[in-house]
Amino acid sequence: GVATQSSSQAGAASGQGIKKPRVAFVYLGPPGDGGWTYQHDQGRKYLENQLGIKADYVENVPESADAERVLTQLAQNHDIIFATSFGYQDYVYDVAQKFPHVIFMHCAGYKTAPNMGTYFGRNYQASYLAGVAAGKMTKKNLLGYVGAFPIPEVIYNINAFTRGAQSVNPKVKVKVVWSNTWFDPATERQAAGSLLDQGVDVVAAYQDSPASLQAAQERGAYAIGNDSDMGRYVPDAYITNPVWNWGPYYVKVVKEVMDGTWKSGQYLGGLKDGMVGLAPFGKNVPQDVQNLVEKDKEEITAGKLDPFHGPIYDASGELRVPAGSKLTDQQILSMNWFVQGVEGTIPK
Amino acid sequence: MGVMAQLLGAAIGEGTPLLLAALGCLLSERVGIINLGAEGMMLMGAVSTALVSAQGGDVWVALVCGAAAGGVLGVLHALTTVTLRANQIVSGLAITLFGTGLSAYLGKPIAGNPVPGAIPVLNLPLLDKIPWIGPVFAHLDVVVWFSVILAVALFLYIERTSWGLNLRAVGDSPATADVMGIHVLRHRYAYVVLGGMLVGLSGAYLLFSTSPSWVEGMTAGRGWIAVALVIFARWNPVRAVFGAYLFGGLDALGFRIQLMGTETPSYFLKMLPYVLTVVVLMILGLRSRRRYSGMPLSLGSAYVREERS
Amino acid sequence: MVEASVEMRGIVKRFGDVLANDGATFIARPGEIHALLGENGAGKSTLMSILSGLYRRDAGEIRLRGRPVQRCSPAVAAQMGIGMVYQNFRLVPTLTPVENTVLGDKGFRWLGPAWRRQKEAELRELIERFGLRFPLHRPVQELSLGEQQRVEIVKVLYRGADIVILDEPTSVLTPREAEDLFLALREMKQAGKTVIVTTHKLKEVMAWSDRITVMRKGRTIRTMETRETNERELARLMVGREVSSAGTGRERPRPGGVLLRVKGLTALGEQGHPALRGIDLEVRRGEVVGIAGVAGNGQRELAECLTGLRSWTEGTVEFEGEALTPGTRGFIRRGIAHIPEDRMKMGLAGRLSVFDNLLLKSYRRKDVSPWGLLLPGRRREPMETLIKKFEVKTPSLSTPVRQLSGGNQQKLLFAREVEQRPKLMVAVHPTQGLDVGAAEAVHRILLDLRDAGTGIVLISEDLDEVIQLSDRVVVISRGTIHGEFFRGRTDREAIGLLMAGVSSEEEAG
Amino acid sequence: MKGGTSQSAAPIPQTSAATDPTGQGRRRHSKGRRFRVVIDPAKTSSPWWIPVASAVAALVFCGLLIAASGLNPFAVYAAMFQGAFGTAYGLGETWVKAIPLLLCGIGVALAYRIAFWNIGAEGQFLAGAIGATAVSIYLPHLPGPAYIPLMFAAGALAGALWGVVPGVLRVYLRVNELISSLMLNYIAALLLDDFVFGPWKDPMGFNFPGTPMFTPDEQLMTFGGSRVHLGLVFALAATLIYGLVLGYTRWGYELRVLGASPEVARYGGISIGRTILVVALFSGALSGIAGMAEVSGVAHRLMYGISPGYGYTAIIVAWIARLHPVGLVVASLFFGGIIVGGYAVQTMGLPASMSLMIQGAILLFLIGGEMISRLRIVMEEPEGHRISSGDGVAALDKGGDGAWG
Ligand SMILES: Nc1ncnc2c1ncn2[C@@H]1O[C@H](COP(=O)(O)OP(=O)(O)OP(=O)(O)O)[C@@H](O)[C@H]1O
Ligand SMILES: Nc1ncnc2c1ncn2[C@@H]1O[C@H](COP(=O)(O)OP(=O)(O)OP(=O)(O)O)[C@@H](O)[C@H]1O
Ligand SMILES: [Mg+2]
Ligand SMILES: [Mg+2]
Repeated sequence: GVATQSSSQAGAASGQGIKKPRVAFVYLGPPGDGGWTYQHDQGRKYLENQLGIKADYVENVPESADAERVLTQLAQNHDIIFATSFGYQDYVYDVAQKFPHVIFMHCAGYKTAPNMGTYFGRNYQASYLAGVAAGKMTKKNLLGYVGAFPIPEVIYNINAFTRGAQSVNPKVKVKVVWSNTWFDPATERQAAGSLLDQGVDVVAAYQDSPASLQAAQERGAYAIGNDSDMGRYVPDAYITNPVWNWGPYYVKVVKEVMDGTWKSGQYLGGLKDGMVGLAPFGKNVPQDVQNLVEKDKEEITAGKLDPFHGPIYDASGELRVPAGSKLTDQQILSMNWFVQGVEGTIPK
Repeated sequence: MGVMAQLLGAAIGEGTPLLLAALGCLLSERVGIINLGAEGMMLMGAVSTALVSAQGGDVWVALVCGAAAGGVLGVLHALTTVTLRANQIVSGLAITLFGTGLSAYLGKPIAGNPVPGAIPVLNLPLLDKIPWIGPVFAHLDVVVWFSVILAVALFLYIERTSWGLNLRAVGDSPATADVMGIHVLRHRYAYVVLGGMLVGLSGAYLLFSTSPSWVEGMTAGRGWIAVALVIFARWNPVRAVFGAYLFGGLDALGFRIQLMGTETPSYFLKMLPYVLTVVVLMILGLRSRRRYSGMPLSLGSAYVREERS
Repeated sequence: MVEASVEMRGIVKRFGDVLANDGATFIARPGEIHALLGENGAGKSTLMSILSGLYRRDAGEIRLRGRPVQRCSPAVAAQMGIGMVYQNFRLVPTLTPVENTVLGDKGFRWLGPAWRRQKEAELRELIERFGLRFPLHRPVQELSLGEQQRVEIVKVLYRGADIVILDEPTSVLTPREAEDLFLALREMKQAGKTVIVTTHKLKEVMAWSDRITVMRKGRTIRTMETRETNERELARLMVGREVSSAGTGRERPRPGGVLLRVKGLTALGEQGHPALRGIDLEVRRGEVVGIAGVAGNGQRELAECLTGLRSWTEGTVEFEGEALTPGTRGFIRRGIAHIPEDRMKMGLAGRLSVFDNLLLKSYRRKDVSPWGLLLPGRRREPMETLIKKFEVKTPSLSTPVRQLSGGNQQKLLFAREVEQRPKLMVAVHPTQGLDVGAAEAVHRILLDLRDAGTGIVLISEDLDEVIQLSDRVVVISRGTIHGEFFRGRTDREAIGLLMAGVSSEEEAG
Repeated sequence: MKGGTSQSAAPIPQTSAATDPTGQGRRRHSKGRRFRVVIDPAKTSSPWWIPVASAVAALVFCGLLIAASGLNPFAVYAAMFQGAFGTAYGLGETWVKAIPLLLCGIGVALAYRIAFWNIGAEGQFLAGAIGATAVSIYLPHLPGPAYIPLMFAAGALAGALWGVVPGVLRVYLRVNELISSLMLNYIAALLLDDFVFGPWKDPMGFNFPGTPMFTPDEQLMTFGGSRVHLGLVFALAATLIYGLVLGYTRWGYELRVLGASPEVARYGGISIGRTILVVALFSGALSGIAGMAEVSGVAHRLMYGISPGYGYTAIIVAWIARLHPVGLVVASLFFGGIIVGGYAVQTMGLPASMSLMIQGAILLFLIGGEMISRLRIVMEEPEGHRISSGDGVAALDKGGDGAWG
């Protein structure tokens, strides 16, 4: 009954537009995680407000067989489905085959279909800027970075962060620890604590909880978060952090669907279109640092600066990117090495 | 601070919630009731604390409410296992499921909001002077001191006071306790609930000490580690202190090994507490058959007066 | 006339469907040793547990020193001066005697060295006064049963009981220990306490009590002065009719060749202590060998060794000329049957049906379970015949065994064991808890088995039973076998001496 | 003599009926009878409808919570039911969830039959999944049809290994299996993480913590366009075998005896240690097969978070089913339905946590109901009151009396 039911609907992917599309989001975590899912949920709310439509969501959907079912069930009575985690990719792809009239938007993936598009952002651009700020703020030239898992997404953000810091402070070093969890406040805090014990005076974290930032604040260090504006948790220590801003993009996609102009493709946002941004600076960040960051931001937006332009040496001193060239998107998305200045290990 | 001091500090930080939860489980196990509901109790403790804080509640009030929430689940556990004599394992699992679900449900409106307030740190003047480890002890928060003092106090209470004697009797031989005029059911209720409160407090403390906001599932399995810790400590509160810091220290050690640039055996380090617990049990098993392992003799079984065992 | 210190009237107590007390009346006075006499299951323990506040009576009236007591708990009873030593001791095994004694004391107290010294002094005083010796500092689980009992008594005295109840105190004691106990009891009586002792041993009752109340089937039959009665009358009152001896008139076949030969059997008991020390024993086909002795002298361990349940450290067990190794399976296969001491603990699984319980010894046989398949339908008919033959009263084959009465449970057990056509039968306390009718049936079954050529090891505390049934009686004491008495030449006196005398000799040494 | 002073002077609070000024003692009993609740030792199991009634009571309880959050509980339950059982697709999905629950459920039920408290089904499930995946990783060039049998064997074997450890520890070292099996759950989960984040990570997977996709040869066949896979046959076959073995074999009989009383089992010549080991082995193997079926039938790869706690839910399933084969099928479908339906009603605004809460509540109500059904109300006999009505001795009354004092 699945196929017939969907074919009886006005096909969203058929190019003829839908007045009131029914939208649904699939979340990996709870919207209250204060990080990744939280930002998507902000985007969903923005969408609801802007277009006056209702957007459903299903939370805590593991990247497993459950995802396929949730997607299938949503596809039966929705026109657009945003699947907001990389791990959903194969399930989205399969379900998209079965529901040709439903539009699927998959976050962070690379598989597409006529009714399935992908979207993601170059958040490393923002990480670069955060690195610039950190490089200026550190007194000991020692930064710490708590990474969730040694996967490219985290690695290229660490690298961009490092390059940003080095651009203003060549002596700076970045120490990395892996927490091996996306979300476990106590463990993240431990990880941050171990960095602080090593003497870092800025802690950045690519984690879903702000626990590492809090550890930094308590020890009198500066803190940089990720995903969503974490300044409210640590007003004193806060520098800034890369944030996702999905709302406008969601509005854009849904509008296209309403107009019947939506087309499958791979969208990669960035600072330029605002999908990626930098949260407002903390109160203790001096104006000159802010100005410096703003300047770099403009350059990146204008395409004059690329965080991964050559020459780039890796941590072992080998030249990875010669001067004058830069990494391709593909190379960035599969990055598994650290740039020079990062002290840490990537388990093989 | 030296490396050892740092490690010790980290171990204490990570170990304190474990210790509180383990002491809670220990109390209930010492009167014969296994508490596998610890994870649910911790989460309920944490969410209640977050809710009270969000309403503008004072830190202490919030902590007390967290403990109370754990206590309520303790009552539920006592009701099913003591009064209704249900299987203690199944009841514990049910409480964990229920507590996990309910905490997520109750916490939804405040999930991700910063929790105001922090637990005051005690800056103790003279301790600073102690070489090596002094700095660690000079700036610990109130709950850390409370948990250690509680552990010692519980040890003295259980081993050296008349009420503790009654507690031990209930755990080792409820039938005897009963004829000696000790109200078995009341004791079991009291200590299971008290234990639940400690577990709840541990969740509350975890919230304040490690996470700036409530998010569902934030205990990340620490309730279960506490269950293991009780066995590791062989039902002795003072040993639980060392066990808690050891378990906490292993976590901290993992990060330090990483930072030394060694290829991380992080998963194996994380396994260590569990492996160690099993090893301790094995060593206990290897020892002479008649030696007293410390396990309360009536653990896991209900008592009803007029029933023949 | 002294005013009664305890007055229980019309006491009714039900456990499920069992009417344990059925309007029992019991009156005791201060300054007397009052024996409560009755068969197993008569309801003595229940009645006393009601008095001590452990059980709640369903109906009836209790007065203490003339004052009515409505409902009661052990704590309140203790406050009112009632102390009871339970049949199954109530001691916390991990605590020392001192700690066990003070359990439940009111108030919060620090148990420091000063407290310990004081309590020890108090206990020592009691110990001296009543002559009840035991080590003060070792956990109770390391004490012998006799010592544990003395701890129990001191515990009661410590709490200031002036009504002291002892439930079957002598069943775990050697005659010598029992003697000491009664000296202590006499001491208490002289201190004006009411001492109540439950037992089913007529001799003790006659020797030590002042007055006797006889119970039968939950009712108290009569209370009388000890000097105005005799054993015969008591026996009659206890069992409800004249006691006859079954099988006495039967012709006895001559025993055949040696079936079982035990040499130098040495084994450890539950607590790791040597329980059997060099047992030598021979059983022939068609012979009943009775083993007499005071409980706790190795009977249980011997029975377990002879049925493969317990492994021995030294010695050999030869069956039909073949040396056996421990392990029940081999013993069962060779045709050794076992009536265990506690049928509901070991012999029968109360939760399982009559059918399943009947299968226990035969399910492994090829004809019962070909290729490992056990098809219940196939066994139904033979089982029903078996039940009929042994007159087991049960609603159906699928009734859980726990719902059968004690006598029927025992008959069921016998039915299963006899169905195996055993070559050797090890029967421990086979008539314990049975009424006279059922006991006679059991005796008949045993003698029938013997007539069919089965060798029988009969272990019983009931000397009369042993003498009546056995072709040969040996005495077990402290884990060794003493004496050998042939049928017709048994000498109660000598057996009694061996049961007691040897052990006291060893004690002295 | 200390402590001996109080007895004779012990006050026996006493008010006689004639002087009882309030007359309360009398009025309390004037109805002639009073009720008392006791646990009936003769009732050892409750009627079949108790689990059902308990589930209903739990649903009512959760319904109140749902109503408290502003939703119509009937609508929610209806949508839940519709999502789980109302469509062919939903029903299929419910079966997909029920397969691991059923297999693990039988595994633990088997262990619980002999009171071996294996709560390690989760770890055994994961071990099975790891074992099956190892075949795919380390034996890439086998002939196609060889894979499924090999993976099945490897999954079962790995699960059995994981399961037998607590058995060995229990039998030879008297280690409480409850604790050791629980610990092994965590060890298995961490081991799995280590594999999927480390050596087994799909090199082409953009570092997604999972192995490469299984080839079609390594995937269990599915039925009729649904996701219901061959694991269903494993599960139903296991249920059937479980039922038959328990009821109609020598070994099943031994389990029954051992479950009823270890003493009796020993007496009857049943080797307790060996039986525990064998049961632990099979118990683990069944959960291992569940793990194999899940990776090969549903996920088609080993990955982070492969089990949303099937092993723990299975304990509940086994308990609710009272270890009965048919009950196991029903209970696993029921819980599969709750999980599937739980997601289905989220779009109504119900949080995901509700499904956990319902599971917990059902279990709590169930264990409560189970025991309550064994209670019996006894009427105290009037003559007992004729006697006692005179003197309401308050102090004695509150002294506590048995379980209900
Ligand atoms: N707690 C109990 N639950 C159920 N039935 C019981 C309980 N206690 C005693 N009974 C039953 O009540 C009856 C009387 O038992 P009781 O123990 O009072 O007898 P007794 O005279 O002390 O026997 P014995 O000489 O064996 O000690 C028996 O049928 C027994 O099975
Ligand atoms: N534990 C029990 N659970 C359920 N019913 C029981 C239990 N014990 C006894 N009964 C019931 O009570 C009845 C009486 O049991 P009891 O053992 O007191 O019989 P009895 O009069 O001593 O008979 P016998 O002389 O055969 O021992 C039994 O027939 C049985 O139906
Ligand atoms: Mg008795
Ligand atoms: Mg009887």
